[in-house]
Amino acid sequence: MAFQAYGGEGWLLTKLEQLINWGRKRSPWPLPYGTACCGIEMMAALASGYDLARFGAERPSFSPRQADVLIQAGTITKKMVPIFKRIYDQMAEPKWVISMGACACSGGVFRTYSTLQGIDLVVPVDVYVPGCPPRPEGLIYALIKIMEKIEKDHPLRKKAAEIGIGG
Amino acid sequence: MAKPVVKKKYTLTERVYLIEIIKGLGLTFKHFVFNVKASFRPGPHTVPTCWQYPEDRREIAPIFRGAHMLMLDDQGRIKCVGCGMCAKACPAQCITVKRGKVAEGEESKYVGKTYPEEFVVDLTRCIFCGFCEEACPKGAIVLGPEYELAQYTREECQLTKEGLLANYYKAKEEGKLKPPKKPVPVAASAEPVAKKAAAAKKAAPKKVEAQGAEAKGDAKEAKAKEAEAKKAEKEQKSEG
Amino acid sequence: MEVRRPTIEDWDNPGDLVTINIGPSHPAMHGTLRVIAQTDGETIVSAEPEIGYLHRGVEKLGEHLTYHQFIPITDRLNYCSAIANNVSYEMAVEKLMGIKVPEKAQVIRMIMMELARIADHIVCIGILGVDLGAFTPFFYLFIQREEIYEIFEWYNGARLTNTFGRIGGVEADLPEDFEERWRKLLPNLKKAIDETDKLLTHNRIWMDRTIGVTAFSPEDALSWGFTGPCLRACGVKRDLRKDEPYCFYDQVDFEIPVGKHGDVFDRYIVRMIEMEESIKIIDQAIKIYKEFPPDAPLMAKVPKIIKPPVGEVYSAIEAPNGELGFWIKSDGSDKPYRIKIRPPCYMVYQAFPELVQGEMIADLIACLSSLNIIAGELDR
Amino acid sequence: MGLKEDVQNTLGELALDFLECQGDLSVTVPKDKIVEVLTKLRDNLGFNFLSDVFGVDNSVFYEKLAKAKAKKKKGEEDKEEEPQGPPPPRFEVVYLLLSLETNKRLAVKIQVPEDDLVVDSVTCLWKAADWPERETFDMFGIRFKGHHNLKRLLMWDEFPAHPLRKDYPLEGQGEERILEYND
Repeated sequence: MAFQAYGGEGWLLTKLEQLINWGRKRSPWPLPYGTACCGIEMMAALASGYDLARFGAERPSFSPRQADVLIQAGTITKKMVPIFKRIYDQMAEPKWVISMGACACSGGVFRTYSTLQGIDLVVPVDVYVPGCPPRPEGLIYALIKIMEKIEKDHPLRKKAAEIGIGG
Repeated sequence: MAKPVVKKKYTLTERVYLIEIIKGLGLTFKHFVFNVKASFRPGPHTVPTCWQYPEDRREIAPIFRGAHMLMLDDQGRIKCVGCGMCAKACPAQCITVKRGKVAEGEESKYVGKTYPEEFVVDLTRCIFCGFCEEACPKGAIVLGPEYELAQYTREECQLTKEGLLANYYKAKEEGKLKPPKKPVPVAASAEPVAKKAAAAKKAAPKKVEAQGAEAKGDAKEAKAKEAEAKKAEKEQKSEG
Repeated sequence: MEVRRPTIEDWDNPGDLVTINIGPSHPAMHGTLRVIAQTDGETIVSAEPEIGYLHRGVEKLGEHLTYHQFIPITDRLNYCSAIANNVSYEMAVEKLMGIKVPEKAQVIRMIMMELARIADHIVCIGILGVDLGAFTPFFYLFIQREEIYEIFEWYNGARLTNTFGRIGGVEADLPEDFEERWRKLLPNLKKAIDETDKLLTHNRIWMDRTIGVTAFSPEDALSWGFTGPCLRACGVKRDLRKDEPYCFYDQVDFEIPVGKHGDVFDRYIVRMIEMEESIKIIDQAIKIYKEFPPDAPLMAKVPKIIKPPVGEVYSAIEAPNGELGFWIKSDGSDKPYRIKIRPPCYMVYQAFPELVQGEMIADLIACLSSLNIIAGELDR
Repeated sequence: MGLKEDVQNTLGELALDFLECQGDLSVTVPKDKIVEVLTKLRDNLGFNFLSDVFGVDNSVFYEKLAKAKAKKKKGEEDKEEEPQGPPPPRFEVVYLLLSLETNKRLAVKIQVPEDDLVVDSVTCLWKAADWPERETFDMFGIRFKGHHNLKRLLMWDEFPAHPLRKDYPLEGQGEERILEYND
């Protein structure tokens, strides 16, 4: 394979990774999982006015299997945890998670018996968006951050390490 | 069980169906033409097209409640004295303040004799209600205009003293510091509810029906009510 | 006819009927609602809603926060119209303490509440359209909703969860450019409502999908505890703004729209007319507002630490969804002993099995959207 | 004639206690007679709309009151010995009624002792009592006899406690829902 021949840092590999990242970066299809107040602001971000589609989030994918970015907007209660975990597990790799709003980030003001104190206890979170709820701009900024993160990713090298070649 | 409904008869245009559809399509087409025209209009984009966020930011209210900042007075001294009133008032308990005594030789940095040795705002918990701002006796903590708060880790969302001050410098540089809040006028005396209800009943005249007469009627109402309220007050005073 | 309610165990032994599970993660179930329905072909034989997926323990939290600190929590009940929740709670505490709210503050509350009502109905109608396949009104209406949120933002700095008002009054006067903004918004808002009306009301597809769907009789509705637009759609003329007037609602002139059958179409029409009535109310309220001098009091004299006397009161207002009430029991300390919230959605949604029985699966979605179930106040 | 007299006349001996607070009237009635009382109020006084049903845990209420009293009295001489009756029942179930004709509201309360947590269901009078009664069961553990579907409403079925009781901590006792699911 190419990365072995070029010592893992070769021109072809880098260009190929850049190409993949470019493709992924320009089409982060979101799974809008709005459960509470933040869902309303997320709708505002998706609707006319802010239009998240300008960033390639063209198609809000309500099926987890076709989504790349899980936008968790709103509280996850303990009753909801299995369902939420299941949705995350159903998403195909590569996947990213935006935790939007105070409730999703840490439970927020609801330090109670029924609220999950942050979705990062259950799934890995890539970007935290504080705010209760954040402005639509805040969510768009988070999506831009996700795009920056994708740009710095090394998908081929990761894959190689996974299957045990190239190191 | 749901109730059966006898459907009303559709009118001809409704029955033909195409006419209404064409009307609707015409309406959307009108919007389309309007939007295309508007996008050629010079100047910043306004409502017909979307706000092009990262490049062209929407104007936010000067009193917008964004990330916190620690205020400095005009001599560059930190206003906060670390009393912890904000932490007490916070419904989400997201503020941690540790009070410290100002060391000798550092008096020029702080307004009071004590200062916040540690000041952490957990932005992931914060609900931006603005109660800390209201509770602060010195006007030291203020919710600023910053709304781009997304971070990669939860630790980065902890706003420390340095972050709070950085927010202040940034807001000051951009000229986005909040205008001083006007004090809210408070009623002079607490009146019992029963009296108020009686007075309101007396004062409330019959509903104004005609559209044109509304303005006049309302004016009269208000005047009558004021007079009534004054009377009630006087009565109360004389009683007391 | 007594029908056995389906449970999730019916998955394993279905019999002739098919048990399907809709939600809680389903685009039409608004995030956190879940319905387990037993169907015979396309027809729903019985349905059982399962709630609690957004139960955040608000009532328990209320017992651990002070009276003042609970105001932002009420924002998060019905987040589409947070202001109505705030005012309802504040009025309950004021009643408990016997505080008289200055009249100017009441007018400001009234204006803001009606704006919130319009915003709430916009969300409801927009989503109803989206769920039934009519996407365009959603976009046209949401632009106007943004403008309403802008008014809120320029009033006290937040768009959605406003934390409006304080116990004993309001925290600020209306901004100077408020009326200018309202006048600027008004023609656009009216136009958007008109356009929605043009696009939907006489559209044959819309009519076929809404008229006669999940109709309800007024007797049933009252027995189930319906309030608000859903009750008015059934033909009962009940509105707390007229029946138990608060603020200045007895001095403004407005109509209460009433439906006939209580079906999805009637609920939609009632909400559409209510938006127009709200515009009327705001116009009149601004006139009343202008009569007050600029330095008229906005806050009653309230002690800094709120400690109501021992007692218990119930106070309700007409929120956009219906009667929103707070029952507060005080033990004389600075924290409420018990807060019970009476959310309007809760009562409406429990009639859901009876509403959708015998209808098609597609009608279930239409019914759900038209009831405007907000999970935040449903589960608290 | 006021509402209190009306209620007194209609209920007679069934009205045990009245409480008036800022114009809100509430009446305490015997626990076993709740269906009878509500039927009477509905048919004779026109309280034809059930707003809400909910429970209250009074376990620390009287303690707090006594404490506040003691604090006030501290400055004075020695405390007076108050007559020690049997401790008041722990729970309370409140029914909020409304008359659609006269727009009057009335709260009907019953006392539920901790060792007998069974109350007659009023779903036969108003269907609206369905979920509120389930919620009261969920949150306080009060059972409603005659309810057709009495199971947990807001918490999941295996939840071990009744969260709105006063002895349950706000942040819970570490209950978690099991994450496993079978695909």
